[in-house]
Amino acid sequence: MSVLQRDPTDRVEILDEDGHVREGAEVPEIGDDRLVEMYRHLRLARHFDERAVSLQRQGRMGTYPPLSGQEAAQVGSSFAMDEQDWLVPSYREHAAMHAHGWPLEQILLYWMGAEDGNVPPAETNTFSVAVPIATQIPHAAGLAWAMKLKGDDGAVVCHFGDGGTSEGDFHEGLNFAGAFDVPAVFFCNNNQWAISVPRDRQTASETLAQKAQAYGFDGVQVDGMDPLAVYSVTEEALDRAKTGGEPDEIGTATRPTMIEAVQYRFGAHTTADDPTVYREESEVERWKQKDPIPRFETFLRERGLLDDERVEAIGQAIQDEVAETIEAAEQHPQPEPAEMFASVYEDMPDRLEQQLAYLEELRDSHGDDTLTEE
Amino acid sequence: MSVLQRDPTDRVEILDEDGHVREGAEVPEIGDDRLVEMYRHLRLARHFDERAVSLQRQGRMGTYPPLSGQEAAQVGSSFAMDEQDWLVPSYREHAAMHAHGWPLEQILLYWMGAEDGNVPPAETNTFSVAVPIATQIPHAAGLAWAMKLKGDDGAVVCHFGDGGTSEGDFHEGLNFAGAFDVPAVFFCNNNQWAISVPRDRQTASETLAQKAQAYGFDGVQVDGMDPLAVYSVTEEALDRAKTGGEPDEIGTATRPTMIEAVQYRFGAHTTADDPTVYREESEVERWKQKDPIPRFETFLRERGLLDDERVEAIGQAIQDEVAETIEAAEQHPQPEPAEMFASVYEDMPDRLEQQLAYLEELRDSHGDDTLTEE
Amino acid sequence: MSQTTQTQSLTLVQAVRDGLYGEMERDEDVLVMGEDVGENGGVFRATQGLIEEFGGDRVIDTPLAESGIVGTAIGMAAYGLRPVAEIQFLGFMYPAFDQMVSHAARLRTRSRGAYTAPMVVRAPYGGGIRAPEHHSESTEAFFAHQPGLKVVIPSTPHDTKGLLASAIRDPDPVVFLEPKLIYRAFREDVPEDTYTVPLGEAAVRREGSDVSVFTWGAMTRPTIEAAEELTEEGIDAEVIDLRTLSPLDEETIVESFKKTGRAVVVHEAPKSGGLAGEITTTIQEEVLLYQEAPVKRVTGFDVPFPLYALEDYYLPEAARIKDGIRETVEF
Amino acid sequence: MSQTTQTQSLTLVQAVRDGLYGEMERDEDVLVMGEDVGENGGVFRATQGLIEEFGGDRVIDTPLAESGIVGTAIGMAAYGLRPVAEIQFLGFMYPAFDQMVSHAARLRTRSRGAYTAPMVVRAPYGGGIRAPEHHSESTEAFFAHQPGLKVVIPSTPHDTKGLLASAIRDPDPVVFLEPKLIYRAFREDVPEDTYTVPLGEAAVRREGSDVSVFTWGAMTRPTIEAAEELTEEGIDAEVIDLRTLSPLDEETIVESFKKTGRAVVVHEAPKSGGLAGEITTTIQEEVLLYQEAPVKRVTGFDVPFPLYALEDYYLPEAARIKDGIRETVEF
Ligand SMILES: Cc1ncc(C[n+]2csc(CCOP(=O)(O)OP(=O)(O)O)c2C)c(N)n1
Ligand SMILES: Cc1ncc(C[n+]2csc(CCOP(=O)(O)OP(=O)(O)O)c2C)c(N)n1
Ligand SMILES: [Mg+2]
Ligand SMILES: [Mg+2]
Repeated sequence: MSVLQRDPTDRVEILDEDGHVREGAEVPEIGDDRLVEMYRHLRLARHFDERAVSLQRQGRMGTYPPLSGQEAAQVGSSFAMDEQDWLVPSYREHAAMHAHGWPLEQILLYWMGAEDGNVPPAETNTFSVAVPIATQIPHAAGLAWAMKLKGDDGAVVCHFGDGGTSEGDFHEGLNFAGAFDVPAVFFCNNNQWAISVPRDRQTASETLAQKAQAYGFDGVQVDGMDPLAVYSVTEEALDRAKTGGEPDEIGTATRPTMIEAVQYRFGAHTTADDPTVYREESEVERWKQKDPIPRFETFLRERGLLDDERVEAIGQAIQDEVAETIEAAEQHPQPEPAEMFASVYEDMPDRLEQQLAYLEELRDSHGDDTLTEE
Repeated sequence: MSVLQRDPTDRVEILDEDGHVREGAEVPEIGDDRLVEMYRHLRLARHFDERAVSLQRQGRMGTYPPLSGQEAAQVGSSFAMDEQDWLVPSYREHAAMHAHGWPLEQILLYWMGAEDGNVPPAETNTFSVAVPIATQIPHAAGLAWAMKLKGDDGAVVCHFGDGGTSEGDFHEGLNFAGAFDVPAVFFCNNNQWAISVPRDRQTASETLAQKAQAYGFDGVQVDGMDPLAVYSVTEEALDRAKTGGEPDEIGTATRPTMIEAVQYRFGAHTTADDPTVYREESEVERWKQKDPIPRFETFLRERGLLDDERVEAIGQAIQDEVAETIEAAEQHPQPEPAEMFASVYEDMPDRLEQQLAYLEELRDSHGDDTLTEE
Repeated sequence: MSQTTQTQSLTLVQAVRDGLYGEMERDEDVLVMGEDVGENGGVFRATQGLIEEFGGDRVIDTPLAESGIVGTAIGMAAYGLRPVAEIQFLGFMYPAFDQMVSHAARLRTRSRGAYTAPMVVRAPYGGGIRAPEHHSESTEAFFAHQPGLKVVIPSTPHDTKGLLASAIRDPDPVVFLEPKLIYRAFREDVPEDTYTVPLGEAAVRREGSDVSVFTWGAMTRPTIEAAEELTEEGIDAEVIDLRTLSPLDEETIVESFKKTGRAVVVHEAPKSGGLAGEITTTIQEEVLLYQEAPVKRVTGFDVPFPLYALEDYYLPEAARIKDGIRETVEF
Repeated sequence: MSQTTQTQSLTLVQAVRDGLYGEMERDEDVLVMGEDVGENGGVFRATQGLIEEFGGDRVIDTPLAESGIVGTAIGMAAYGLRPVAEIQFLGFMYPAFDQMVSHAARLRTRSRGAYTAPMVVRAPYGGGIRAPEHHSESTEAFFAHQPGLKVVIPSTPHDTKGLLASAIRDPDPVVFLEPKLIYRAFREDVPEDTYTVPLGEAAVRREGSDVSVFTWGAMTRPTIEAAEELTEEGIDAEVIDLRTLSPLDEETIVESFKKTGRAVVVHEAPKSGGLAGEITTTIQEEVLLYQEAPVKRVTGFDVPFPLYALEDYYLPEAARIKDGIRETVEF
């Protein structure tokens, strides 16, 4: 049975809290190496996140939005994507971006305040970070629509949060997607909180998944802390995005889906946030029972794909990788002030040339230290 | 059984196309005089509309949005309102506004280009016309919320079109209404067209009513060309708005509803529009079978409340009323240029005083004819 | 600018249509989208017949949602299409304001050029046609203050086609505002082939030596009329149609002012915060020493655009412009 | 301005909170709404503790939807409440732009006063705190160009409380922008009782005779610093904090300029289309004959506000302001 054609309240789950496959659940077909690679990505994400938070605390990075607790949703969904599929992230999907090919170093650079972080290697098929909530959703609909119009293969996976569903751009983006039947998967990371606003104050609808019905396509809830369940629904949603609709004027049978991945943010909203002000530690503890990493580890150990030694080796490799990445990011040359001017337009207008010349004069006469002192 | 608790596709209908009460349908309890008064309002609206279109053609009025075909939705819903309820119109609800106490003369003045038309007699409890699509929906949610916060009785009925459901403000307004459980009825006039865009291209959802589910409250479809059915659902929705929810912190048991009144615009979108470019005359003819006026007339004749003589008398009275109204509107003094400046802020800033003085100087030196010549 | 001998006599709105047609024919990535642009051909007929020519995949009636229109257009543009989005009236652009300023304008900068938004957002603007509320806005200043956007306003059929072609071919997002008051006011010979009129270059509509009058769009005609009439009084005004409001053609502005030492700026938008301020300030920054009189602003008032019974009092017209020019010359 | 002897030493953001507290106590129709203003007390703690004092009906955590926030606030205000809506950062005001300019600003005019929108929309604005993209905007010019809105920016704790009280009591909609760079930069004695500082009046922060420097918000401090330092060079600059950007206090601007004949305008916003243009133009309209040098704009650049690694190069600071003043005095 399709995992998508069910009531939005009937959540798709594969692993139970202990990491055992639930009765009757169908484990998606994923090769052993890929399974272990997924695990590595989950661990990498967790470790990267911890290190990033600590960099921020040490003043080596600006405000940073942590993802711990949300690794399964991100890695599971990106693993279900093909290379030609496009990822449209919000700002917390470091693991989803990385799993789809975006270098970790770029992610650090971005949060270290340099636009260089948004210049991915070619063919990454990942859009840059979107900070204004839900604004990326119409972009995703437009990208998917363009793929369809150009007859390209592939689909778009667009991430946003539970809070994001309240914005007008969520509504307009999904409605366009439904009306033009574009190959898109709208992936809602319902991590229970929009900063301090809990999910049930965000909207009175019982699930977020059911909001898809307003746009004429299916919405499905999934255990967002179960990488296999996430993989499974995303894979099917992508398949439907590419082939599941009625053939229309343009000839392709595309069909969007919305996925509500139910999960939890273990940490603060960002490093500027103090969650103890608005939520109980006991709630966090309860959700930690669902931590994707031990659950998935148990599953892989039971499958004979992991043992203590492999786990240890992966942990070590990840530490090295992240340490090297941080070093590389920190050694990345500081952006030149001229960069501010160079990419406003393809051709720099006269007025910008004059302003750039003026800034260079200021730098000459006062020195960078004076200009940048607090 | 509640008319609201049903599947959004299960349309509430009372009169059949010929004006006979459908089998099993429950006619709402409305006194005989009120029923005839409803009929008078339907006829008045139709006649007013025809005259307004003709005024525009004669250059005596600017662009005007006709309502013919939509009288039942407007009159039926306003008749279900209590005096203390607030009406929040869009721009086509002349009949709804008038039935809730807004003078026809004001409506003419507005479309004749004078803000005076937006100055209603006190206690009309009707907001002024909103031209930007769907922007009035958050206002309505805010008004209803304020009524609840202030502990006032009453609820809000907010009108908008099928096209309006695509705007972000529809989504944000209804979501606020659901989240704060405000006493509001969202009344969608689905007249099948948003200018040239047909309902089924506007959104892929099967009904518009079902969009309410995204906000945690009920949506119901009604035959919008049947004044009794409209009255019935609006009455019940208003009742629920005022008393139907769970008591909450504020203590009042309020609950919103969305109504999709299925209807048809017989005429052009506005007097600037030519519908023959985008729709078939046969479609119009099909919908004219549902014209609310003959249907309701049949119903009233069968009830013994109307006969040829009464119908004739009502027609005559309406003609006189509209003629007098037009005369009054046309004799209303032209707005003074100073009015532009007087109501920008409560206290006129210096710069505006200077600008007003400058304009008065211009008028003195050049004369109004020069300043206003095309 | 390419040359051609074949011309046709077009109104400004026909030139919009002709410009769209030419670019759609030239480049199959160009598409038109918006409310009622298909079957209906646009509420002003600016896209009339395009759907028959190019089909529903390239002339797309969208749902009624401006942020959705601009937001999806950004996605399309980033993917390599060249969307030309129509917003039905400038007064209905604001729901899309966030997409315009936060994304269309910033995509290139944010990604150091990895992603771009080569797109045009067209909208009719301005007053004078007895339209309902919100249909007469002239708020080009909102967009001109946003780095990353270009803002273009034509005033003749010939320019319209050529500027629109430039806007569509431009690698960056362009807000293209069309003076609907003069959509059908007059005709001009317009080459049948495609051609471009460069962005960022003002046009001298009338040479003169006493005073420079800067304007654009629908105000160009009453300004020229005022200038012509003032010759009788021995005043020789230069009229410059800026055409691109961002980036401004400072060189032309400054050169003209150096010659005349006096200036008037005419626009429909409210005075405070309008672009007359920017132009005036640019003049005094660059060439204060040439200045012989205050730069005069002849503009709309600082009031919301009124319903139509009063709009003629709101809008600058030739008499007011003449007063402004006279005052400046006589200062 | 009412007098009181009891004062407390507050930061600017504490003064916001104190101002809200005082007005909520004074008038039970005043309520606070926005994202995270309740339990969390606002992301900058500007509403800290208010929910405990006044309850969830008057300190309302809303869904994440700015147009919904401003749009419902308009409905509430029209009904007789006095909503103070918080937009988390000015860069997130744009989704509500349509509600601001099409409705909050126009309700009174449209209805000739039958309906009004007495409301305040607060937002932290400006750069310099190493914040993510879109968190450093300074686009007061967008709002100042819209008739019907007032725009207020305080620069001291004392003014903050008093201006906020005036804004809340004002019968018309006020955009109240708070310089978050200096939210906690210093303290000032602030009366415990409520009091008002009138809207529309600039404050002379430093008297001087050689040149008038106009600024507001977070730029006030480096401007005063620059002025102080220049005394060593024998330059005596007057520093005027405009406080209200719409309507401008023309009288104070003009009087100061008459005295000095020279002016500099300092703001964070991009130069083109920024309010320095409006101020400069007002000066030359009113008092050109006093003018001895071009008015100098020391502003942000015409680029989208950069990510934080470059923000210090974007923002004007004392050295740049001093250059500008010197150049103007030496012209
Ligand atoms: C338009 C807009 N409004 C406000 C903000 C400030 N803000 C940043 S994140 C956030 C909460 C987002 O919650 P959610 O969508 O659930 O995503 P999450 O952060 O939980 O991943 C808010 C209000 C913003 N970035 N954009
Ligand atoms: C924000 C906005 N965008 C566009 C328009 C132009 N416009 C006026 S009416 C209309 C169609 C509205 O359709 P619908 O909501 O179905 O209402 P109807 O006119 O059919 O009553 C459009 C696009 C507008 N008034 N406001
Ligand atoms: Mg969340
Ligand atoms: Mg309609």
